[in-house]
Parts: sequence; structure tokens; C-alpha cells
Amino acid sequence: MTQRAIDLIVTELQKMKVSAKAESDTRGYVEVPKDRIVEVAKKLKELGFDHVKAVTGIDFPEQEKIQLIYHVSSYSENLYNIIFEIKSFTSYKDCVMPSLITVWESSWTGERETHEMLGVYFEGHPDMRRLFLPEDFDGVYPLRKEFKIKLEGLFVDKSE
Amino acid sequence: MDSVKKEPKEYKKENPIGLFGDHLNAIATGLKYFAKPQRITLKYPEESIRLPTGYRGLIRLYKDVCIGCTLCAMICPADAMKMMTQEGKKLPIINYGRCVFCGFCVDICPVDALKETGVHDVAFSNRRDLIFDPDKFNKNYDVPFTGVVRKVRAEVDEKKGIRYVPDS
Amino acid sequence: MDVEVVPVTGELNVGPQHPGSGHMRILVKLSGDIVDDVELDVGYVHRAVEKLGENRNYMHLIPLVERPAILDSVHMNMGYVMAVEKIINVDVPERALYLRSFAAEVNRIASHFYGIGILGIFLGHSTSFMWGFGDREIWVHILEALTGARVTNSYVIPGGVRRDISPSIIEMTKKAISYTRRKLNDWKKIFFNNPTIRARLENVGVMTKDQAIAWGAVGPNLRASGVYFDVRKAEPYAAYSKLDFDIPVYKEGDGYARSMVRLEEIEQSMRILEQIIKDIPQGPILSERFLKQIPPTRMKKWVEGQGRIVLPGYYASFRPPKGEATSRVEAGRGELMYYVMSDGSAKPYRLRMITPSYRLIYVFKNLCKGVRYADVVSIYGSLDYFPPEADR
Amino acid sequence: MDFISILRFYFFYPSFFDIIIFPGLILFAVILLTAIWFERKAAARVQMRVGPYYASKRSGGFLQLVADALKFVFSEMIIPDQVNPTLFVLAPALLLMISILPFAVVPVSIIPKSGSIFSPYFHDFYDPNIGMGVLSGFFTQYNLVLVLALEAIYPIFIIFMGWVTNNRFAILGSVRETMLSVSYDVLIFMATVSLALEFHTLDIAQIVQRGIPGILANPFAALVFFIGMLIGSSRFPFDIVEAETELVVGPATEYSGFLFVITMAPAYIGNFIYSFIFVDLFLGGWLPFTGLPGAAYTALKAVIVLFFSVFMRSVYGRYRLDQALRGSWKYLFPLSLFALIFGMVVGFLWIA
Repeated sequence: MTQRAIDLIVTELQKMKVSAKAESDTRGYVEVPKDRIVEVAKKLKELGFDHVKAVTGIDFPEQEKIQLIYHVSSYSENLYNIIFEIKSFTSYKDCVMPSLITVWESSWTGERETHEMLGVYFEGHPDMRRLFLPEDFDGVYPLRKEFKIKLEGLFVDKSE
Repeated sequence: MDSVKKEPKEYKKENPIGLFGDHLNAIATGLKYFAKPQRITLKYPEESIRLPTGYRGLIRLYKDVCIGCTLCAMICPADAMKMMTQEGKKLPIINYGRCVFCGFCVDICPVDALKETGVHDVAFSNRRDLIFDPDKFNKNYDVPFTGVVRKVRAEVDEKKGIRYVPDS
Repeated sequence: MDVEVVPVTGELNVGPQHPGSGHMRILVKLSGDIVDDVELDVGYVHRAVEKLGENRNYMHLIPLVERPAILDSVHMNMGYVMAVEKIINVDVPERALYLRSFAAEVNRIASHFYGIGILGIFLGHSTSFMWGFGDREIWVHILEALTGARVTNSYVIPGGVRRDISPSIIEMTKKAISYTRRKLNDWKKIFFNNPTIRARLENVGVMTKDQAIAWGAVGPNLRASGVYFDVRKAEPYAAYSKLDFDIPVYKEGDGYARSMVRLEEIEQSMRILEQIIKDIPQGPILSERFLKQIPPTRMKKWVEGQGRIVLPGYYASFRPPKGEATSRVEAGRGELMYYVMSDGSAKPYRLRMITPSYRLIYVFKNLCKGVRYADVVSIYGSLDYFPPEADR
Repeated sequence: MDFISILRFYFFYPSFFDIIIFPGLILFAVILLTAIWFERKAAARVQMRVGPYYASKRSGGFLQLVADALKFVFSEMIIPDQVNPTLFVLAPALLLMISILPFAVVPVSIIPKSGSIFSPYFHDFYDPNIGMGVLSGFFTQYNLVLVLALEAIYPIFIIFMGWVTNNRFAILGSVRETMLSVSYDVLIFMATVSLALEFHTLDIAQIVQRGIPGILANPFAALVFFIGMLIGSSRFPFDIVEAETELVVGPATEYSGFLFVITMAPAYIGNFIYSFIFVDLFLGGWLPFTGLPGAAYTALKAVIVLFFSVFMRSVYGRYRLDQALRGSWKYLFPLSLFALIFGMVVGFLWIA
């Protein structure tokens, strides 16, 4: 039994003193504080991960934090079934993240979308404007949990 | 993972002599279809398709069968189906302005009180009409049509693609 | 002699009405006939899938996630359902896996025909547009017979699929394969080898291998740039690990290579369909765990009698355990990724949907730099960019 | 009786009859409708559909165009705010006028000294080169040159139209037309000149009367002329000026209602007139008929050429502007030079 490719990556990352873990053969994640994210990203790129699949922001209103997940993967032969997650947190107060666009250009769309949907400002992104939302969209940051949408019940009798 | 890794292919770059042949080929193909057209248009108002069994068309309710369990309203992804109380019994009503015809309500109904009909071409003159109360919902839309419309069945054909055969 | 130089730079608003762009506005900055830069104003068909995803039950999302790309709905569903299955930890029976592959491949063919048709009309070739839609109709017809709807199939549910295949559908598929094989010859003559089409596509929008990877291209566009990558091979899902098929890869990375990849994928998909028809195993089409919950009378009437799953009450509002899952499938236009995070309630805490066209936004923007104005539509068509899918 | 014969004389006077009745304006109107109907119907046959159908089912939807025209007549003509309304309305009308103009000098048949309905006008339209009268609106011995000169005015009015509407798409379309017109005019000019050199005349009627169809005498010139004609009348694969995916409808972008119909017609009329010239020069014209049958025969062949060129829509996509320019200057222009030399050699050896 040879060592799994993902384990090699995890050990490499653990050398950097960040908590990395392999969940299965093909999935793993690393948790980094946001000031070290560029460093870890560069390391991952060295290890062969060549593109970002998704930049996901998750809002945690109780902790006033937003979690950011970069799903990175590779097209090279030995790594192409692995999706690796870089997880990081940023707080409401200081909603700024260093942009990973210098490392992976393909995070362009994802970071721009996360900016408009969750209000995370990515420092270093060349085009930090709205992408999908119209210019006159009112209300702020639709993907934050405080942005409620109207829900309906199952019965019509009570309301009418 | 594929053990045999394929070399990337390259398409043949065009050569000037073959270019003229390609022009002729394209025109010849066009003329071929001009001479022998292969049409799949359905002349709709005169011909209408008999939809296959299991087609998810308009939904109808069997009011007497319904037990008012609310499962259909719970699973409705578009909030189209709601429950209303009529003579002390909970019955579903549907808003066809919202219905996405996913058929989940039909599939989840534990007593088969909802059924899909093969009707999909209906028109309403205002939005209020789109909301079907249990009485309206109870009616059968799938009545055999008596009129100038010919019912046809679409069949996949090896030569023509889609062929319409009269529905007997 | 002094010549008064007239400024030749300017901006053009292409779209957001249909011709020339789908539901998006392309702000083209022109310098003469050369495009200096484009700015893509996307979002005209934004459906807020991710926000709605946080406010709806898991089952409610099945028809929702397929809406962004109704031409590709089986893939859209399958990716989402695979993520949910990972969270609720359910195994899918073999026959259901094959049926998923079957529906997905039929859908892929239909989606590629659509893409080629749109490419044709962008280049002014109206015949390919009509043929694309006409030949797609046959495959849509098969899907209609299988799932009960033409495009919004909602066919895949957690644990299996909703309907079983019948011998008449198999017969139909065989006929459709032989028809499409023959028709593709005429396709090649009138479209792929047509000198006007080749002139418009060759060496247009060239994307090198490195650029394709850096910009995040996916699917046929990535493979046309010489990257051997397909989720069906990299991380086989459904029944793909048991099926034999090739991945067409081209070196050039231009528009013609991209459309050739699509053409060959249609052929490969038909090969896959033939194998599925041949070796589809017998068995249930829904996981045992859910099948048990169906009452025996209904089981007999629907599931055994008509090959049609009736949903047990479990589905109405199930609460999966806490957890998160990432799933990906190879949709018609490329890799589709879902990230579902569950907090134990009946609704996902976060649903992230990364569609292939979403990732093509940046590719499209970059490819348009420095080309001629007429090439913008050619690149658009050859990328098979689909605005509703990108906006979600 | 006398009055009727005077009426008859003026009715059949070629300058009137040829231009207004047959094969002039009235035929043009009918052919315009038929050609557009055919374009849609032929494309539909190739493209797995039925095409126009419900407006008069018996004739296969032939009246669809009439229905469309009626709809356009009653729809609003929107005149943009920032344009000069006079010029805006004038531009399509001018374009239409100019597009019909060249027909006045295209010979469609010959007038024998006796026996034809046109024989009374034999002397008025006498062509010394062939010793017969020529049926055309206006006769000059150098009609080949005049026809080309009149055709060359047409693009200027397209550009005028684009300029008048003050729309960026229209202006881009006009710019494309400018570039294309230079190149296709050269092609058509070279092709006709090679025929003129080959037959040693600038009289179209004389070329026809030689009895050798130009397509046999000089096939290269025929090819060059045909392609030049496709470019000149914006037919596929050179539908570059009006490329609807890029430029909406090119110079006609701002036009609506009936003005839009008027902007659409000239391209077909131009194509039809080019078809007449093509038939005369390359397909043997009216031979072996004379008089009215000759004119009918010429018109028939011209209609077939027109139909073939509109049929190209269902086969081809659209070239890019630079590709069309490169194609015409890099490949077709040398070919036309070759046709010129070929014409001279063949003319010297064979036709002399």
C-alpha cells in the first residue's frame, strides 16, 4: 500500500504548522488564519494544485464571522481527483481578505462574487466591483444570514 | 484514471484544394435536403401530440380520495400547492402560475389522490384563474378532444428523426 | 501634410437582448475593428439559487438547481443529489447508477447539439441552428419518455432515480443512435467542414494549455486546449467506472477544436449509451433504505407495476446529519461542483453551486482581448457559454 | 382606334414597358416577394421545418410576405430624437431608387426588324453593332460601362443611410460596406472587363449576340462575377454588413415600420439586377429568342440565378470582414487578373 497522494500533501502542509487534514482519499482541508493564507496557497501551488474551483463564503452571524473556503484542485495526473479546501475566517469588523488572485488567476470570478454577496473585500483583486447584482440593488450582501427572504406557510386559510 | 493516456489530437488544417471540394460538398448537402426535406415540424393547432404515459402534465385531484395529509404541500418546491379547509376537510389547492410540474406531489401522495394528466396546453385569461380551488382541481382535464385536432404520436425514426403517426 | 485623424476607438453595448449575446450585456471597447477589452455585465438572469438554497428543504432544491441550465438538468440534479447523498450517507443501487448515466449521456448529447446550434447561428449559419434543435428534439423525446418532462427532468433523487427504463425507450434509443450517427455525416459536410465555419473558428480565441488552466476553463473548452481532464475519468461517479469511453482532447485550443471536441463527445456519448443498454443490471432503482418505507400495496402498484418510484413520506422534510460534502460531475459544458453544508436542520446551511459557465466568465473576458469584433460572437458560441447557468 | 394605337404605341415603348411593366418594376415587386418567400421556404426545407405556411396554405404560405408587409405598413415608424427627420426618411427612399436605376440600361432582349411587338421601335433602339434593336430602357452602345457606373453609386447610399441614423451599429455596418464595396466593385469590374476584352466590345447586347455564353468562354470571370455579386448584394456567405449577431441589422438598425421594408428591398433588387447582368454576360441572355419571349427567357434565367444566390443562406455561415476582404483581394483579384488575360487570349484566338 503506497501512501496516498493526499497524505503527502497533508504532511507537507503540517510542516508549515497549519492544521491540515485528509477527510478521504480525495478530499482534504487546511485551516489557516487569514494572514497566512497566501503563504499556504503558494505552497499548495508548488505542490501541484493549479486552479481554484470555487471561492465560497459562509456567514456565521452568531460568531460575527465569515468563513471562506477555497476549493483548489489540479489537472495534473496524480492529483486530479483531489479537491483540497483552504478554510479561513474573517470577522465582520475587519472584513478584508488577501486576494489569492496572484497565486491562482481563476479565483477572479469567485472572489468578485463573494465580495458582492457577502461583503468580503479582497485586497489585491484588480476588479472589486459588483458582478451579478444590478447597480441599483438595495439591501446589503444578500448571502448574509441577516438578509431574509419572504417565506410562505403551507395553509391558505389562516392568512386569508 | 485511464491507464492509456491519449495524445492530444490535431485536426487537419485546411488545404486550398480541398477547400473547393468542401464548398461543393456543403452546397451539395444543402441541395440534397432541399430536394428531399426531412421535416419534423408538428402542425400544432391541427395536429397535437399524444403525450407518453407518465408525462408530467397538469395535475388533477381526486377529492374523495384525499386524506388531507399535507405531504404534497410540504414537498412542493415552488409553494404552488397549499392546503385549505373546505367543509372541515383539508384539501390541496394549486396555483398553476407557480407550479413547475416536477410531479413530486403526485409521487408522494400516499393514497394516489393526485394524478398527472397528459394535458399541458391550457391558457388562462387572468392570474386568478390560475389558482385552482379543490372543486376546480377535482375536474378531469384529460377529456378526449372532439374537434378538428388530429392526435398524433411522436416516434423516433431511423431515417427521419421524429415521425408523427396518427394516434388510433 | 497634416491629416486630421479621426479617433477610431469607441464602445459598443452588445446585448442584453438575444442576438449576439445571451442574456448578458457585453460592453466592447473597440479600437477600429479590434477589441481592446470587454466588460461582461452578467446577472440578467440571476436566480439567487444559493440564497434560495438556504431557505428551502433539500427536496425542494432538486427542481431549483436544474433551472439554471434546463438543457443540462440531469447533470445539475445529479451533482446536487450526490452531495446530499454523501451527507445522508446512502448507497445507490447499481441499476439506478446506470440509469443516471443513461439520462446524463442523453442530456449531454442534447446539450451539445444545442451548443453547436447556438454556435452556428452566431456565425450566421442558420441551418446548423435548426438542425441542432431538430436533432436535439429526438434526444429530448427520449428524456420525455423516461422522465416525464422534456427539459426540467427532476429525475435524480437522493437514493436513486424516479423512473425505470422500459423496453420501448431502449428501442427508441437504438433508433436515435443510428439516426444521429448518419446525420452527423451530413453535419460534418454542411457545418464542420464548411469553409466559412472553419474560417470563422480556426485560430480564433486560441487558448494555450497554461492559459486554460490559469483562467479556469472547464469541460470541452479545457480539453480542446490539450488538458486531459474529465470528471467522469478523474473521479468516476454514477456508472462511469464500468463504462468504456474516450475523452477527445485537441491540441489547438481554438474555436474549431472546441467544437470538434463537442462533436466527438456526442459520438462517445452514443457509445456509452450502447454499453448501458447492453449491460444494465436488473435490480431496484431506489436505495433499499427508502424502498422499505413504501407501503407494500403501493410498492406493487407503482414500483413493480409501472417502474415508477413513489416517494415515501421521509422525503417531504428530512433532516440530514451535520456535515458538509463536495461533489462534482462532468456536466455538458464542463465540471459542475456543489458544496453543501448541513447544520442538521431541514434546510442546507450553505449551498454553493459552481457551474461550468460561471467559470467561463473569466475565460471569455480574457479570450476577447485583441480579437476582431466579429470574433466576439464566435468565441462566445465556441465556448458554449450559457448565461443562465453562469448567473445561477 | 387611332387613340388606342397611340396608347398601344406608348405602352409598349421599351423605355416604359421594359422599366415599368416587364421585366421592370412590376416584375421586380413580384420577384421580390417570391424571392423572399423562396429564401424562407428553401431554408425551411433544408432546416427540417415547414417555413411560411398559414398565410394561404394552398400556395405554401406565399402570401406571408404580403401579410408581413401589411403588418409593417401599420406599425409605427420610429424616428430617433437626434437625427434629421428629413434625411432619415429620405435615405431608404433614395437607396431604393438608386438600386433600381441600373436596370434602365441593362438589355433584356433584342428587337427584330419585324414580327415582334416591339418592332415599331426598331429604329429608336437600333444597335449598329449587331444590326438589331435592343430592348432596354435606355440604349447606349456603352451600356456595360454605364451599368457598372450606376451600380457603383449604390454603396454610397448605404453609407449615407448608416450615417444619417447616427447609431454605432449602423456606422459600423456602413464602414464595413465601405470596405466591401471597394473590393467587390473591383471584382465585378474586372470580370466584366475581361468579358469586354474577350468579345471586343462594351455593348452587352453584342456580347450576347455572339452566341457564346460567357461561362464557356471565360469560366473564371463567371466565378469572380458571381462571388462579387454575392458580396455586392449582401448574400450569404458575405452577409457581413447586416450581420445580425454582431450589428443588429447594420445600417438599417434604427429603421422600423415601413421604412425598414424599404431598407430591406434594395439588396434583393440589386441582386436581381446583377443576376440580369450575369445572365446576359455569362448565360447566353435571351438567345435564341427575340422580342418579348427573349425578355421572358432572360428574366427566367435571372430569377433562377437570384434563387440560387438566396439559397446560399441555408448552406453557409458568414465570413468575417477581414476574411472577405482578404479573400477578394488575395485570391479573387489575382483570379480576375488571370481571367482578364485568359479572356484576351481566348478572345484573340477564338472569338476574334
